[in-house]
Formats: sequence, structure tokens, C-alpha cells
Amino acid sequence: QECLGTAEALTLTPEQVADVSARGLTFGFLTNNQSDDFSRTLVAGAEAYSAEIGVDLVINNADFDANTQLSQFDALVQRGVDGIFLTAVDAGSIGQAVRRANSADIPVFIVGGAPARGEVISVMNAASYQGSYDATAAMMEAIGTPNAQIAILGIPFALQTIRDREKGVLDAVGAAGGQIISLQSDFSQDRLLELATNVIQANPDLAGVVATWSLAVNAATEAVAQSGRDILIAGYDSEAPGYMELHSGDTNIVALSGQQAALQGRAALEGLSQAILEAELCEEIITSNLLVTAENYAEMWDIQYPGVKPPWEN
Amino acid sequence: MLLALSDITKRFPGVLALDGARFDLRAGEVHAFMGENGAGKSTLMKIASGLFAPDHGAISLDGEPVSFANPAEAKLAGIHTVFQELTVLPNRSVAENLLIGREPVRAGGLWLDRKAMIAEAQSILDRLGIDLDARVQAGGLSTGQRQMVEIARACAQSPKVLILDEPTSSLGRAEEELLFSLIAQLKAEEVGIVYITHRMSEVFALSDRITVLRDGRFILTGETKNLDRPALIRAMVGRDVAEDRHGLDIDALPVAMETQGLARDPAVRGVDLTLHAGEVLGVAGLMGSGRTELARLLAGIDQPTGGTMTLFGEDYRPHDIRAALGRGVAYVSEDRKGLGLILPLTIGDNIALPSLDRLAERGLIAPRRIRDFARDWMQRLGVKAKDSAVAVETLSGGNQQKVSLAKWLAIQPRVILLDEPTRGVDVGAKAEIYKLIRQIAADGAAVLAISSELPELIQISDRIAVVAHGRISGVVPAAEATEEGLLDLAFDEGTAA
Amino acid sequence: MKPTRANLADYGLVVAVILIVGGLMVLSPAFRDPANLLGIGRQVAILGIAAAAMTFVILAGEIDLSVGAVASASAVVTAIVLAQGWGILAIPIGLLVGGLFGLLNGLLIVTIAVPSFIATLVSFFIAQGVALTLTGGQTILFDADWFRALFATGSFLGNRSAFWWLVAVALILWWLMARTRFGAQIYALGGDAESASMLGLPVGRLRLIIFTMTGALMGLVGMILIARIGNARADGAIGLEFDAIAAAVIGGARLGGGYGTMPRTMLGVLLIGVLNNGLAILNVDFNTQQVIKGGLVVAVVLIDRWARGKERTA
Amino acid sequence: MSVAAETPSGGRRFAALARDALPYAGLAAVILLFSLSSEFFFNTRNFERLVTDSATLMLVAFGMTLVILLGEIDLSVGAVVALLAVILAQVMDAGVSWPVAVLAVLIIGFGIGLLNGAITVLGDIPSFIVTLGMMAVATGLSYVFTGSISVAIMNEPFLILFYDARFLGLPVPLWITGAAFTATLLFMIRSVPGRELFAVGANPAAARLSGVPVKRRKITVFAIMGALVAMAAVLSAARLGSGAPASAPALTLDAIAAVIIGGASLFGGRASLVRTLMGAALIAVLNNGMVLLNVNIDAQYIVKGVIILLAVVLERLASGARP
Ligand SMILES: Nc1ncnc2c1ncn2[C@@H]1O[C@H](COP(=O)(O)OP(=O)(O)OP(=O)(O)O)[C@@H](O)[C@H]1O
Ligand SMILES: Nc1ncnc2c1ncn2[C@@H]1O[C@H](COP(=O)(O)OP(=O)(O)OP(=O)(O)O)[C@@H](O)[C@H]1O
Ligand SMILES: [Mg+2]
Ligand SMILES: [Mg+2]
Repeated sequence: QECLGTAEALTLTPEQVADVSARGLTFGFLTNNQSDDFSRTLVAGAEAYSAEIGVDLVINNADFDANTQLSQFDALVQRGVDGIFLTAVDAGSIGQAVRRANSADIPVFIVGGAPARGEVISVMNAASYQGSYDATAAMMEAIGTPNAQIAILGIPFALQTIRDREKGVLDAVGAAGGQIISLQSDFSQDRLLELATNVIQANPDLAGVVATWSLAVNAATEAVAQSGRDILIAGYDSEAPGYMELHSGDTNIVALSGQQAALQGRAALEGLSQAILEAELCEEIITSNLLVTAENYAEMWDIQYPGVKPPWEN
Repeated sequence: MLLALSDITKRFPGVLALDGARFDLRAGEVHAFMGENGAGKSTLMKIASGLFAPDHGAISLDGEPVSFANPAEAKLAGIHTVFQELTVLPNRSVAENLLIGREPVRAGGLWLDRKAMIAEAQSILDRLGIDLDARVQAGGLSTGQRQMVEIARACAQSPKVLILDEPTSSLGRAEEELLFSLIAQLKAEEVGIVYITHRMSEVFALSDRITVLRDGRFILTGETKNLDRPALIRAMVGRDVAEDRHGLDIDALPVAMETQGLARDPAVRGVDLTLHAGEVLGVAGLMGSGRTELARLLAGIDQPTGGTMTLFGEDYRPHDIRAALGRGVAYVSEDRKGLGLILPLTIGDNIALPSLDRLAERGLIAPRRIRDFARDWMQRLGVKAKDSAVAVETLSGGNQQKVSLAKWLAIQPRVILLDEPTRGVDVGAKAEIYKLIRQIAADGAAVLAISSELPELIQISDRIAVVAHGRISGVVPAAEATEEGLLDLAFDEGTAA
Repeated sequence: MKPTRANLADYGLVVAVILIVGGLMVLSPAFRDPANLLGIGRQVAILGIAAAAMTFVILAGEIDLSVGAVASASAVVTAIVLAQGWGILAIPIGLLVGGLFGLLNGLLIVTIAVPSFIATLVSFFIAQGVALTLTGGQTILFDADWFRALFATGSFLGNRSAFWWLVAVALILWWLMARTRFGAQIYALGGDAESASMLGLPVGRLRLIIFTMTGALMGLVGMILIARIGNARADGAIGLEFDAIAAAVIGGARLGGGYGTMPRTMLGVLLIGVLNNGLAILNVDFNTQQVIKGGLVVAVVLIDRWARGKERTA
Repeated sequence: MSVAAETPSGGRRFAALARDALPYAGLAAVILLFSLSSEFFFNTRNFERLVTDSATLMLVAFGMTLVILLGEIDLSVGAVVALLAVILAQVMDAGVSWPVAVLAVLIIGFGIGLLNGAITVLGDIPSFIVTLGMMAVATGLSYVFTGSISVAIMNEPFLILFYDARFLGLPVPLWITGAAFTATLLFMIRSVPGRELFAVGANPAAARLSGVPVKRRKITVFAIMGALVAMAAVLSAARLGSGAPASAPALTLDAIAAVIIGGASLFGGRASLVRTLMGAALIAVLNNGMVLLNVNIDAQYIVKGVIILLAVVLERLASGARP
């Protein structure tokens, strides 16, 4: 093996941990927002691990503004941190700053696609395409009829992962002989609920909804429940509300694809540390997704949210 | 003593507005309160009305010491005020304006009784003889009409003390009469009335006692019957002021502006008028007779629906005010607060506004040029202020009026249309403004001056045109004019049809 | 001079809305389904209540940028209280949180004369910070069917309770605005604040009441928000302020104060609701929807303005 | 009332100068606070970066000052910056040389501003609605044009010129900001139309009666705003190295806030460019300082709110306004 290519491969040995601790490092950690579960779990994972390996974190979020993220990135370079990890608002718009980090010899590790210029040590991505394909395929199989009418509920966002998720859905639906009759998206959960309700209302033969991000999953679940119709749901992102649905035993959700955010948070620090220890990372590091269903949700929770009490135990 | 203000001091940033001033008021008297512009009259009365707190001094009502934290408290104590700056709300109907804060309600206060409100407001208007529909939006009223609404509002609340701060400054003769009979009535009801005005004739016709203030200091209080006009003026101004009449030979002067059948429905209904360069043509008329509307047509602000105009013999048909300005026609609005001045801006900016193009050198203006320019005009009109950087809204009413005049005189127009040019200006300053108006005319400009104050028109004009019902009911040489004769024409019914 | 009375031209906005509704009815059978038309009523509940409150604020010559954040903060607190099992107490607490933020706005504006734009921008930041701190970015789940039925999902007289809350609030605020002394004073205040205070109106107290009332109503909005979807998020109602201001201004409220009526604001709300619903049903994609909505809103206001003709301004 | 001090005027010298300097008080306090709390904050490199990074905000805030001075508002700026950056990137991607592309974007920006102004003025409807509509349209178009994928700018000379390059030792964006500031300031207080804006904003009816072509002035200001927005888009694109549809959602509110923090009235007639500069600097310093200080991300909002409040109150107290 020439390069480190999986989250597991990045794991630091005890000696390496000792080495890292001894250096007294500070890493900058930039998320594209801070009000979603993915970012928070990622940060929580990183924070937990940073304590373990004795590095300091400077954490910031960009509220989905590419200009803001660039400023924050520059401020980190200015502060002279030892490494920067970011979930990009727009990977295409961070390259200029990455170049400045390069010339300051600060390693950069990114989620969301390679920047247009500058060198990053690696791009970490969840298995967006595969995850959404798998969840959708599970739903198509549960529907079982050909020509099933499917609606997509998404987010109108310029992220590579979103496009990969949508492609996964299209391919899985196509493979099962279904047809997409509606594609609606929004940023707000309440608006998504409205959209889902409208789409269900307008299409009497709707058989399934694929929600491609967390709030869409919540909205689709609620809209289907309120309609009282027998519409099946597949989703990308498995979060507490989805888990609770699966836990309730009475749900239309067939499968959710869960990103391992906590794992990514930890891997982020490991990747930066490896780079500082002069290991070679592969160009892309993919973390696999979990396929969460009514059968396995309890196990999956523990993997996805290590150390967090499941909501059904409250 | 009903109301007594003693040893009142009030300082604004950079101005000592009141310096140990005093004032007392008996029940059932009309007490005229006089003084030059900026003497501090309004400020003192705002203190009595709870709008300002004095820096120093005491107020007593019925012998009891009082202090008002806000106008509501003063009102509760029975002190009602018609402020110099109109407080009529443009976005509300006349009825809502009249009854604000005490609207009739039903269902234990849970429901405004609109019908009752309109009925009550209408009955107030009718009782006071004010010809207004209570349902119209106040924003569309003329200044005079707004002033009547203001007066009606204060009178209708059975005041103990009624403070009238220049209530007649935009009233015509008929409304003035109305107000006087109202005052007589309130007087009989033992109401104490403070009457601030710059009109001498009113003071002597109306008041029982007179108090004079100068530069924020008390000068005198005396029985009206013991004072005469020159003495009063001397007390206010500190010197004598001359009064005279004019009467140029019109036929010798070139015609500056001429209108034929000029009309704009419904206010102006066919005006034939000739204005000569070098003369002052006074325009008299009752409130709402269409004088302002006429001036707005001449100034290009509104477009006529009929008739023709010429300017120095050439066709004159300004499609907007800029076109009129471009040809040397300027209009000084009667509505100083709304249309005349930009209150939050400085004196300098206000005066320079229409002259900016001339003040610019290669497209840029040096602030110093504006300053010097404004200072010059402030001096010429005697604007009382620290410097040209003072915001116009902090000036006394009369000084604001002077700024509004200066702004237009400064463009040196060929024709200047003055709408109530001395509204709220003190006698001393009035005399100066009269001189100034005569001077502009003597320098060759054509001056058209609308005024509701007949003595003023007689004093400044060469001829006086009277407007009634949107038409000219007569033109009289000023030398032969009498107030009675002018009023006759103003009431002329022949023009009504 | 004629008294001002509503004449045909005042209905330009009505005509424009009718045209759009008519157009959508022709284009889409699903849109003209009565169930869908009823659905629009509850879909605009949140926007409608916020716009009704905002109309009051604008009428008084002020602005409130904090409504979205305050509604989100109240929503989060209410959900936490519900999740703690405190039951009915959640309602007064939720209203209180909103009311307190409103009071803070009012106090900043009245006692230290901060312009309302700044005062409410400050509470916007504070409310957002509070909501984020309380949730830690997680979705707060709660289980209270009675609460959800009461504020959103329960059926009553053929529509859901969310719709009836909007009706109630709009009626009450209409009454306050158009049929009480308080309303008359607010019009006076907005028409000319200086004159209003010279007339002896309690200007400071009026402002305090307006902002506190708006805050408390945002508490209600927060509750409806979480009752609709069944969970609470720190960013639940972010951005609501702009939609609310837009609805009021489309309805003819004048920024600067003194003009605005409740029925016309509701027409503005209806316009936005109809466009959102109709374009989703026609499956127009998010970005094209933006373009169409932007253009149509301007066109509607132009038509309305044109119908009313030129007002005499000088 | 400090109204008079806000407006350009003839007779004032030292006192006025001192008063103009007072808004620095709030900013100075914040800078001091950050300098004391973070060793990374107070140094030339950070300040230089700060200035370069806030150039976009500055340019837009300058334009917004004029717009707000008129009692109008422009809600479309953030979306239009993004749209223009997208267009710029796509045009260069298609092989057009950068000077032509920049010129084209300046013209389009100017045109969009003109359109905002023309609809507002000629249609006699609130600019709030017009620019809200423009915001939605511009956002929609920038996503539609790009298919939601940001377009990388590979034109190195362009990137260097508008971001990294220096002239007489100072970065080019600083020169551009400085030039825009000087030009706007000159326009505002030394030109005829500029001075007339104060009158138009405070009392349009009276301004019209004073012979000010109110409509033309308003349209002009929106057009100037459009040009400044276009320049901001060029700098933003060079800085990001791309045309991205989501590049600047926070810009609009930040720019308006900068102007209002600078003491302007949202309802027109009062605004000061110098103070806007201070307001924008305050916002930029805050954002930068919080990263350097590593303030907790949730608490950041609260800290930001409180600091803005303190700065505004301090400034009002210092300039002798009502409490
Ligand atoms: N709000 C204010 N701020 C600053 N100065 C003020 C303010 N109000 C009044 N002044 C100043 O106080 C002085 C007295 O003004 P006041 O309005 O009382 O005069 P006045 O006697 O009513 O004059 P006029 O006959 O012109 O109405 C003037 O110099 C005026 O400029
Ligand atoms: N700004 C305005 N908006 C609407 N109507 C107006 C306005 N100004 C005047 N009018 C109306 O036009 C008619 C003529 O008023 P105008 O002001 O021309 O009369 P005037 O003789 O100048 O009286 P005044 O002494 O009140 O100024 C009146 O009925 C008045 O109500
Ligand atoms: Mg006075
Ligand atoms: Mg008149």
C-alpha cells in the first residue's frame, strides 16, 4: 500500500499519538454551518479525539457563506495553526486560500471535493452515491411494483455530495423501473414539510419519497404520516428523528443511509496528524455509510453516535 | 393666578433660549405673548405644556406647584396647546385627528365607534363653524385647514388653559374671525388663554394683557389698554419700525408674466392676471380660494387644465418646476415644514440647495463656498443662528421662514411667487422682509405675494388682486385699498358660478 | 374634497392575486383540488402570524429583524420543556421567552434610543446564540400529541388548528389595529412620531407594547412551528423576518410608518403562499421558482400601484 | 440631535472634525479588546489581510450608504455579487480575456442597478420589493447558469491582479477600495447631485420643489450601486478564485448593518460615508477577531450582538446624541 486510503488506515499508533501530543499542535476546524447534526457530530467526534491525542482545536462555522469561510480560513493561516480541516461551503471557492496555506506549509484536509487549486493532503467523502443508491434500492424493492412513481425531496445546494446523492437515487429508481415525477428542494424544514405535503396531495399514485438530506427526511416522514397514505420513504442522513421513527415500530421509512460523522471528525485529526508525521494520504478517502433499517437501528446508532445515549432511552 | 411660570431657564446646545423668563395667566383673560423670532415664546409655552423640562424655574397651576413629565400630564391638568409646528397627522382622517386619544368607544372600550367618532368630530367642526368634512384624510388639507383642525382639537377638550402659538399664521380673514369668536366664548367660560402672535392688530383687538420677551428674558407685562403699538414694538425690537405704502405706475413697467383663462379644476377656474417686472402684486383671498393652487400653476408644479401663460412675452408652459426655475420663476411655499425646507439639514444646505449648480466649479463644490454664500444670505435676512451649520429644525419658526425666503431669493429669480412670505415672522423682521421684497422688485424682478394678512398686503404691494372661488374678483391699487374693500371682493359671489 | 373611502382601484392587489390563482387553477388540476386550497391556509400560518405582527411594527415606523431567531429560540425552549415532561407549562414558557426578547427589543429602543434596526439585529444574534447553545445543533425531539394537535395538526371545522391560530391572530390584530384606541395611537405614532408625542401620546409605552407583543407572538409561531413537524431546531425559523416584511410591504405597508392594514397584509401572505404551493405542484425546480416568484411579486406590486393611480405627493 | 453634524455643511472645522472622529471610539474599543485578548490580532499582516478581505463588504457598503441616504434599500446586492461573479467566471472560462470580462460585468452590474432604480422610481413602488424580487431572480439565475456548480477561474493574471498584486507596496484591493471611497465621498459632499441626495432623502417633496430632479437622482444612485456591486463581484471572484452561486449570502445584511451602525437613518436623509467605513470595519474586525480568539461557535452570535450594541451605544454617547 502506497498511501493511506481509508479512515481505518489513518488510525494513529500509540507511539504516533505520543509523538503528536509532544508537539503541542493546534488545528483549525471549519464547518460550513453549525446548526445541523452532521456538523455537530463531526465536531463532537473531533473534540473528543483531540482531548485523547492532546491537540488544540480552533473551531468556526461559515453559515453557508463561501466568502465568510475564506476569511475564516485566512484568519487560521494568519494565526499559524498546524493544520486545517474544513467541510467546504464550496470546494471550488477555497482554492486561493489553500494556496496560501500551502505556502505557509499548513496541511489542509477537506470534505466536499478537491479545491480548484492548491494542494490538499486528501479529500474525505462519505459514500454519497452508494449510500443513497442502497437506501433507494431498498425502498424500490419494498414497493415492488414496476413504474412506481417516486418523488425526490432535496436541498438546492451547490455541493458535490448533493449531486452524488441525487444521482444515486436516479440510478436506483431507474434500475428498478420506477419513474421520478417530482424533484423539489428547500433549505427549511418547515418549507420542506409544505413541499412534501403538496407533492403528496398533487400525486394520488405516489408510491415513494426519497429524501436526500436530514431535514427532508423529517419533513417527508411527517408529511406521509399526516396524509395517512401508504407511501414508502428512503432517506439519506439518519438522525435522531429518523431513528425514533424506526424505533416506533410503525413507520413508512424503509431505509436511511447514515454518514459516519463522528468517525470523520476523528479521521480529520488523524489525517492531519499523519500528514505532519509525513505519511502519504491517498487523494480521496471514502468513509462508508451505514444502511439503517427497522431491524438494525439500535446497533447502527452506537456506531454512528459512539458514546451518545439513544433518544429512545430518554 | 391660574398659571404662573417663574424664573424659567432653558438651555439648548449652544443656545440659551430662556434666561429667567416669567409669565402669568389669569382665568378668563386673553394674554398676548409677544417677542421677536427666537425670543423664546414657543419654548416657554412648550415648558408649560410638558414638552420640555426647564433647566431651572417653577410652574404653578391654581397656586399649586406642578411639574409635567410629558404633554399627557399637562393635558390632564387642563392645559391644552396649539403648537406652532402643526401636529396634524397626515395619514389620519380629520375626525381621527380631532379625537385622538379620546375616540368614542363601545362595548366597554373594546370597540371604536367609528360612526360616533365621525358624528362627534363633524359636530365639533360644525359647532365651531369650520367647513370641513370630518372623513377626509388630513394629508390633503391646506395649511390653513390643518391649523383649524388643530384649533378645534384643543378647543373641544374644555381646556382650563389654552395656549395658542401663532394660531392665525396661515389663516385667512374669515377663519380669523371664527377663531376670535371662539376665543370670546372660551373667555366667558373663564378659560385662561395665552395668545402668541406677530400680528399687531390681533393683539390690540383681542388681548387683555401683554407680556413681552426679548432674547429669552422677561421685558414687561402690562394691561393692553395702557400700551400702544409703537411702545410695544419698541419693547420687542428695541427700536422703532416704519410702515408705509407703495404704488408704482404699472403702465410704465414691462409685463413679466401674463395668464389668460388659466385653470386647473377644481381650485383654479379661469384666471386672467398680468404681473409686471418691478412691481409687487399682492394676492388676497379667503382660505381655500385657490391662491396656492394658482401659484403652483405659475411655478410649473402642477399642470393647468386650461388657459395660456406667457413669460416676458414668450410662450410659457413649464412641464415641471425645473423648467420654471430654468426660466427664472421661483416659488416660496407656505408649507415651510412640509415643502419649503428640509428640516434635518443645515441652514447652509437649505439655502444653497437650489443654487448648487451655480456654486459648483468644474462640477465640484467647496464647502467654504456654501458657507460664505449662506452666511451672506443669513445676514441679509437677519437669520438668527450661531452659524450656517445649525440644523434648520432647531430654529424658531420665524427664523425658519427667513431661511426659506433666503433660499429662493438666492437664485435671483426674474419672477418670484411668495406664498405667505412672513408667516410667523416678528414685526421687526417683517419690516426687513418687506424692505427686501420691495428691493427685489426695485431691482427689476416681478413679485407675486400671497398673504392672508391684509395690512401686510396693503403695505408691500403696488396692486392687490383678490381671488374668490378660483377666479380674480378684482384688482385694486394698493394705495386705494382698504381691508373692508378687499374682504368684499374676497367674498364675491359673482365668481362662484 | 372627497372623503377617503375604499374604491375599486384599491383592489388592484386582489385582482392580481385572483389572476394568479386563476392561472394556477387552469394550469393544474391538483392545485384547484379543494383539499389543496384549504392546505394553503395552514401552510401560511407561520408566515401569516409573523407578517401580522410585522405589520404592527412597520405601522409604528419601526422594523424587527429578530422575529425568525426569536421564534426559533422560543421553539427550542418549548420543545425542551415538553421533552422534560412539564406538559402544559410549555405554553406560557414559550410565550414568555418570545415576550422577553420582544421586551429586550423595546427597552433598547425606548430607553437607550438605539434604532430598531440595530436593537433587533442584536436580539437576532442573541436569540440565535441562545438557540444554538441550548440545542448544541441537535434536533430536539418531544412527544406531546396534545400539543401538536392544539397548535398545528388537530382538525377543527374542516381545517387544521394551525390555520385557526392564524385566523385568530389576524382577527385580533386587525381588531387592535383598526378598532381600538391603541391601534389609532399606533397609526398616529407611525404617521409622525414627533407630533404624536406633542399630542401627549405615550410614545415609549406604545413602542414597548408593540415589540413585546411581537415577541410573544413569535413564541406562538415557535410553538406552531414545532407542532407542525414534531421537533425543534435552532434554525427553525431563520429568515422568517424577510418573508414577513415582504408580505406586509406587498400588502402596501410603508416602511417608515403610518400606512398598512391587516387585510392587505393577509393578501400579501396569500400571494406568497399561493406561489409557493402552485409552483411546487407544477414541479418547477427551486431555482426557477425563485426567478418566477421574484418577477411575479414585483409585477403584482406594480399592478397594484398602477391601479391605485398617482397620489398627490407635493 | 446630531443630525446637523451628519450632513455636509459649510461652517464647521475643528469641532466637526472631532465629532467625525468619535465613531472611531466603538471600533477602537473593539480593536483594543481583541489586541489585548489575542496575540495574533494586532499586526500588520493580519490588518492587511483584513482590509483585503473586507474590500467586497466595503464597496457594497459605500453604495448602500447612498441608497440608504435616499431612504431606499437594496436587498439584492449579495445575490447580484454572486450572479456577476458567476458570469465573470463563465465568460473567462469561455476564453474571453479578463479586461473584456471585467468590463462586461461592470456594465451588467450597472444595468442591474439601473433596472432596480428604474422600476422603483418609474413604477413608484418600494425599493424593498423591487430589490427583493431582484435578489430572488439573481439567486435563481446564478444557480440555473451554473447548474449549481461553482465555476473555477483559471485566469492567473486576473487572480493575481485583483487579489495578490501590490502597487506602491499596498494590495490592489486596498487601492480599489480607497479609490471607491474617495470617489463616493467626493460625489456625496462635493458634487451637486451628491449634496442634493441629502435633501431627497430627508424630504423628497421639498427637494422636488427646490428643483432637484428627484427621480433622476434616485435612478443614478441605484446605478452607482450597481457599478460598485459589480466591482465587488470582481474582487470577490478573484479572492475566491471562482464564480460561486452561494458566495455571499451574508453580504447584504452586513452592508446594511454597516451603514446603520454608522449612524444612518433607514428612513433617509442622514448617512455618513466615513461612519459607514467604521461600521464595515467593525463587522470585519469582529468576524476576524472571533476566529483568532477562538470564541465558542455558539457563543459567537451572542458576543457579536453584544459588541455591536456596545459599539453603537458608545458611539451615540460620544457624539452627544440623546442617551
Ligand atoms: N429643539 C431645539 N434645539 C435647539 N435649539 C432650540 C430648540 N428649540 C428652540 N431652540 C432655540 O431656542 C430659541 C428660542 O426659540 P423659540 O422657538 O422659543 O422662539 P419663539 O419666540 O417661539 O420664536 P418665533 O416667533 O420665531 O416662533 C431659538 O434661538 C431657537 O433656535
Ligand atoms: N396639498 C394639497 N393636497 C390636496 N388638496 C389641496 C392641497 N393644497 C390645497 N388643496 C386644496 O385645494 C383647494 C385650494 O386650496 P389653496 O391652498 O390653493 O387655497 P388658498 O387660497 O391658497 O388657501 P390657503 O390659505 O389655505 O392656502 C382647497 O380646497 C384645498 O383644500
Ligand atoms: Mg415660536
Ligand atoms: Mg395657500
